[in-house]
Amino acid sequence: MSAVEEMPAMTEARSGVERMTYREALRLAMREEMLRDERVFLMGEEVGLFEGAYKVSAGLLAQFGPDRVRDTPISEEGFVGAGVGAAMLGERPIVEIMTLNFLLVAMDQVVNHAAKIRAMFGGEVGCPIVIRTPGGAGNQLTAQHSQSFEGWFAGTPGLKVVAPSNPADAKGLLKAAIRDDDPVLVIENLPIYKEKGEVPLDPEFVVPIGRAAIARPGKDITLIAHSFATVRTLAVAERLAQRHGVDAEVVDLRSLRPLDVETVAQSVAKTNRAVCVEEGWPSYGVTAELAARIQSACFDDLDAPVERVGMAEVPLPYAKNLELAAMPGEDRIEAAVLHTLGRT
Amino acid sequence: MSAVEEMPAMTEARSGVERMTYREALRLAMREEMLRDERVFLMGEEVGLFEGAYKVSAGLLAQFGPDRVRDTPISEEGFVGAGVGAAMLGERPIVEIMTLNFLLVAMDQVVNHAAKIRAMFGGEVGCPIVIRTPGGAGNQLTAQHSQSFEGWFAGTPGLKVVAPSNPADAKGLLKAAIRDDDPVLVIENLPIYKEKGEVPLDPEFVVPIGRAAIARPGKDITLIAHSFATVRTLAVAERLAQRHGVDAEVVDLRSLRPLDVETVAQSVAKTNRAVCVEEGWPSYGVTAELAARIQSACFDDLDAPVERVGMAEVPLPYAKNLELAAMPGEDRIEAAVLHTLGRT
Amino acid sequence: MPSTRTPIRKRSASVEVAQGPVSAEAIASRLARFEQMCLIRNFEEEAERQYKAARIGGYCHLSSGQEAMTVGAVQAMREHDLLVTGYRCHGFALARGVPPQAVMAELFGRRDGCAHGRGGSMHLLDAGRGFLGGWGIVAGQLPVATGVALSLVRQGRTAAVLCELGDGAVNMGAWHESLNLASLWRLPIVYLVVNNEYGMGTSVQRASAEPEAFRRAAAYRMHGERVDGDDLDAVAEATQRLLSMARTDRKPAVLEAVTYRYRGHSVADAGLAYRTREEIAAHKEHDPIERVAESLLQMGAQESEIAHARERARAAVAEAVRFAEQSPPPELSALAEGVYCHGSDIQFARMRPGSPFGEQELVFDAGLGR
Amino acid sequence: MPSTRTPIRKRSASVEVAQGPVSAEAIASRLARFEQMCLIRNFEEEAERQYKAARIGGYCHLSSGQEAMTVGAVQAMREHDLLVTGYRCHGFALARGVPPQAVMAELFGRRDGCAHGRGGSMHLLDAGRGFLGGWGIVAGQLPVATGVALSLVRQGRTAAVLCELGDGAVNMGAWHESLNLASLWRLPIVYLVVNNEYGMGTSVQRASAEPEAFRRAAAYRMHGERVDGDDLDAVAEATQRLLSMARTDRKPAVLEAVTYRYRGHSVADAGLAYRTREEIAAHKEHDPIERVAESLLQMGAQESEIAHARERARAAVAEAVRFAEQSPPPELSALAEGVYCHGSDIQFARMRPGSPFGEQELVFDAGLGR
Ligand SMILES: Cc1ncc(C[n+]2csc(CCOP(=O)(O)OP(=O)(O)O)c2C)c(N)n1
Ligand SMILES: Cc1ncc(C[n+]2csc(CCOP(=O)(O)OP(=O)(O)O)c2C)c(N)n1
Ligand SMILES: [Mg+2]
Ligand SMILES: [Mg+2]
Repeated sequence: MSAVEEMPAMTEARSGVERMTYREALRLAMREEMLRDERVFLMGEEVGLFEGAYKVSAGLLAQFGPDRVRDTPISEEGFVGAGVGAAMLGERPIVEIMTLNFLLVAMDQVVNHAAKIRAMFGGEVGCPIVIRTPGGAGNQLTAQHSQSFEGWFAGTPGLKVVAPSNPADAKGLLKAAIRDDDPVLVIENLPIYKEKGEVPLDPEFVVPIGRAAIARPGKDITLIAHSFATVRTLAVAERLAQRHGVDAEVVDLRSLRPLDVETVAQSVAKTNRAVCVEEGWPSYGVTAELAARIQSACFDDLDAPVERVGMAEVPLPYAKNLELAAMPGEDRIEAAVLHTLGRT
Repeated sequence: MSAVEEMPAMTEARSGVERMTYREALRLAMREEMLRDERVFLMGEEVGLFEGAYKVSAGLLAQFGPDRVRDTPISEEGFVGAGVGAAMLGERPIVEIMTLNFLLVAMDQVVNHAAKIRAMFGGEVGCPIVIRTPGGAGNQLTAQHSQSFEGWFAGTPGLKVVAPSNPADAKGLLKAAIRDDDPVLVIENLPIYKEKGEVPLDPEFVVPIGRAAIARPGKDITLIAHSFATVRTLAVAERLAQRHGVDAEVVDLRSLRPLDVETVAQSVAKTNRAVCVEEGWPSYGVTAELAARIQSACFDDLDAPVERVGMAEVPLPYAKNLELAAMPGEDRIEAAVLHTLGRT
Repeated sequence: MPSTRTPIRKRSASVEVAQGPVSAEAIASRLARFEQMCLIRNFEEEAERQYKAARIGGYCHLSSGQEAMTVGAVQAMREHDLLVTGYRCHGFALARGVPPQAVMAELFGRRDGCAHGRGGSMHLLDAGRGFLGGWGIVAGQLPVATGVALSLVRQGRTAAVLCELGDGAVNMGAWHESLNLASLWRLPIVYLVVNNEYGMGTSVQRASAEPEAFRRAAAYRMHGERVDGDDLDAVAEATQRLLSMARTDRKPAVLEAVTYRYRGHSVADAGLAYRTREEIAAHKEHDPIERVAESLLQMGAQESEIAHARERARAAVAEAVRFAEQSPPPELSALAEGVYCHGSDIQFARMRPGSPFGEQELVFDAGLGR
Repeated sequence: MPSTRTPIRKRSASVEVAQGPVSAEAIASRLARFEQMCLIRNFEEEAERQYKAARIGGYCHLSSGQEAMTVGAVQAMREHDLLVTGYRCHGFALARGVPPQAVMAELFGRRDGCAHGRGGSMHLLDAGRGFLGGWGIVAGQLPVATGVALSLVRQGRTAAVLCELGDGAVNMGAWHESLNLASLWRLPIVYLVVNNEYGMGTSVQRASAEPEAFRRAAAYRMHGERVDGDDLDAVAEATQRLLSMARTDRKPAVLEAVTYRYRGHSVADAGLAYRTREEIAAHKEHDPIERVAESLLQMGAQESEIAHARERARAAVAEAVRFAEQSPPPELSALAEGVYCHGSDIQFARMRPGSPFGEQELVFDAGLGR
């Protein structure tokens, strides 16, 4: 593999951790997997020359060339489908969609094609595609650019869906997704791209799909979130400890399909209270599934109804004050926790 | 209006009820509204000359002509969007999508356009479009043609979503949808098209959007469903009464957005137990939202966890035996009810 | 190579045959094609009977009348070329060599079906024979096939993709995006537009602002041409030439084959609401199978050889039905098999019930949410 | 009318002016266009400053360099014609007569913005002036605009739609489906392809197998042509002619205007990763605004008149900023206002909290699910 020879540093066994951004961690995951496996290639709008609308793929075109870092026209349906076809033939395409909102024009290829292939053809052929795309809101991107549809995909049998909330998971889950033999949707997040954290350098480091993490252990209440909502929730947990003496446990789902119901239920069985948080609209969303699961699994353990916090159920408006009010900010999460604890 | 003059019978005030199929009730609703309001027109694949893939629009082309019953090429994204644009200019388009599965290629027009217009443009313009489409499974239509995505739309602010389970509601809700000033998705159902029921003939009969119905009163347990799941559930309720002496109350949601949480909660507060049923996959589906709402609204009333029954979480296989096993059949609903009642 | 205007159809009962003595091999090879065409026709007729006897369910789309196009195009494929089609795929599967038994068993929803009873009529597949499905969303197979062509390039294989679609599919956005990608990236793919004059009940004229679909190739600086789809040789020649261009020069192309479907859109459609009996009858007068039979006679084949070919085709279909009847239905306990790759049960272990690996409990012990 | 091959661009510093004495009205009218172009340029420059001062947020796409195309096309519209655009819409809104105050207030997210602070830079709208948005999904506005044209026909209005899109948008499926519908149904619409050579960082050549977008019209038997987008008169003439064909004969068309954007894709993009400073500088040498200024002088306008027009444009932008600053932000309590039509609160009454009409409680009293 010529790229390897050109970049000897990359092949040295690396270990330890390094502090880097979420975006850099994703890039590292792609670079490592592209070095490891020639079948892996990246395609999407502006991933090459422009180095990614959010610079996730910076440097990859220079390293791997235009066949493996492929700029596409603006035609999500076409190139997501092309990824599906390539995957059927044994390639390992990573398809970048500029933001989750644009996946709507390619829904049919994801839900009616990628997700169906293995089962519909009797297990005769698979579709190991990875679709990477940032969801989330903030920064006044307005109604058409601020959505979180991850629950739709997580409710689609045949797909796997992961949503890392920090740099280490970003690297580990993306690598697991690339190595997985099934279609995996990796939901990234715009506000987290710049966040920093320690990331293991071992090229064999992966985060298994289907396992939630206890992001913060605690005993008084369980807060369950994914992606940027985890970041918000962790901040709220600190606030709760400092201001209210509440010791909250935070479960970071990491995978939405499979959903790690066991870890959630074990936590709630211990704390007896739960608040679920998501960036998107709660009705028919991720927190709906969580609350439904928890009430079933922990019926006798719950001391209060499971609460849900999400985006106000409106197309996100532009004006900063409205946008802020609509988002599931720390104040709203905190209030929901205190309410669930009977503190209000 | 020339059509009126040609068909004087249609303008006579009609009253009473008539027994007809769900499909005929939908047709009657369209015919009445097209007579009432010149802005109403129908478009979609095969709605004219072919009289509808499922014959819902039979006779309408002959009555109203090709401008008001407009056959389209196979281009769902194009003609759903055309409906959106026409609605912005004050027309009342009814867009038929042959089955819900094909709406995936037009998701962007529904979710990112129709649903956003009023809010995104500050209330300056509306989008009174109706999108009619049958969902559901059965009859071995296989993985790409057997899906129920209604929860996705019901979770989208800006849309309204209704799903009638019987001929009277089919007429009344479709009429309400056509008269509504917002985009409304009317989810019909393949297996119900042929079902018969009494339908009010009064052209002013409408079923208000946002109101669930008590389809069968009862006191022992609440069963909540919509569309074809209601039909199944009503049959199970009879079975329960006969075989097990269980008096089940059946709530037919009718609207999914707005969701009539009050009616559901009042029923569960009375029966203390609930089973939610849907045709689609339960994870992240309609029953997730229901269970989440019920545990919150009826926390102190519940004597058992809310149960959910839906399609097995697989792309629906073709073979009849597998298909039947995967569907939320009466046996599975009955078993869930008995389990919730502690009878197993 | 510029697109050239060809007449919409040039049907004739008589077939031009190369002058001079015809070799025995040429006759044998043509007889084999003839037998394939008969096999497809018989298969479709049998499928309709079995459907009406409720042994086949779902949507069932027949291709009677389209046999010359089907066999001609597939005959032009090489071993390593790949085939992708829409839902009207029985004929393509058979032409590509998928055993009629495996196809019929699939239609019956049986374990020995080529998709093990999971796919049914619309979702046939035989990866080993280079047939990658059998897809049900109109034009949905186009981006997929385009991606298959992309991997051929990435893998350095000298092979091409033949992607079938209907005249109705050319109005979908997926057509546009796929053709643009194929041309921009110089992918080895031939889009075979089967123009059978209707998409369900809508004639080409009522659906396409440019009813000569092959002309749309020009919008991507791509070669396009039209061929009489009921002329076995013409289809074979054109497909062969365009596939070879695709394989060798990485030049994608559109080939429009004009043909006609005798039956309704699917078995459930009588097919008369939008066309007349006369129209159908007129087409049947120039039946593509009989055109080949006549040409065989002209080449010097014996009546008996032709009759035997017909007979073998009939026998193969009868045998397919016998085989399918005897194949068992899929095991109920395997409902969730093949939904995810091997090893995924570990990933889903903490989700059940309500995960595909909880389907056993879910379906048979009843009730999600326990 | 067949599509004719036009050179990719024909820029020149000197502008051909009709021979003979020029009327005062002609000069005045041209001065007004000039002022509009200056207004747009100044507005965009001010928007960039305000963005960097964090008074404008979100995505902000500027159209500096594209003023001749914008003003020329909109000037050709009649009062009852309708305009639909993508997200790069400040210039179109201004050219259509939306007051700069209302546009700037929208960018500031204020109550007096043309979308009352709900839409921002990408979603300007002024239905009263026939401007139906301001849309953010690439090519998503095409089907919508096509439907708007359909209603013009249904309502028997003699008017047409002008639908703007970018060179990158022509590769989306929505383009294909929209053009097919427009041609098939003979809708009064002109698709104005603003070819500014790039879609974000991707040049037309790297994105389109047919880089001359207007040629794609032929795939729908539709008229297409190309015009120098930096030539105010050429754009106005072509747009006027095509809109008139659309209005009177129901003939849709594609008009490709070749121009250049000076700034990056959005304010956040320096715009240099994919093109050189030299390329930009070369384009600036033939600035469309200065081309009009020169032509005005040639027509006999006074230097002072030109200077005054520039001055008025600057003043209008300054006034727009003052206005926007003073306009209050939307009321927080009105968060859910305008999401649904009047009367919907009754429909949603039994859903709250978690319905838009429960947003008051939800957001300010905190916590869904109580
Ligand atoms: C996106 C989508 N829309 C609608 C359908 C329903 N449908 C199935 S086949 C068909 C007609 C297709 O016609 P054509 O492409 O000409 O192929 P043919 O059936 O003639 O082989 C339609 C509308 C579908 N499967 N997918
Ligand atoms: C469906 C979709 N994909 C991607 C984007 C992100 N995006 C916004 S603008 C743009 C480039 C569009 O280029 P062009 O059509 O040439 O218009 P221009 O920006 O040059 O005016 C892209 C890729 C989007 N908004 N919608
Ligand atoms: Mg056809
Ligand atoms: Mg551009």
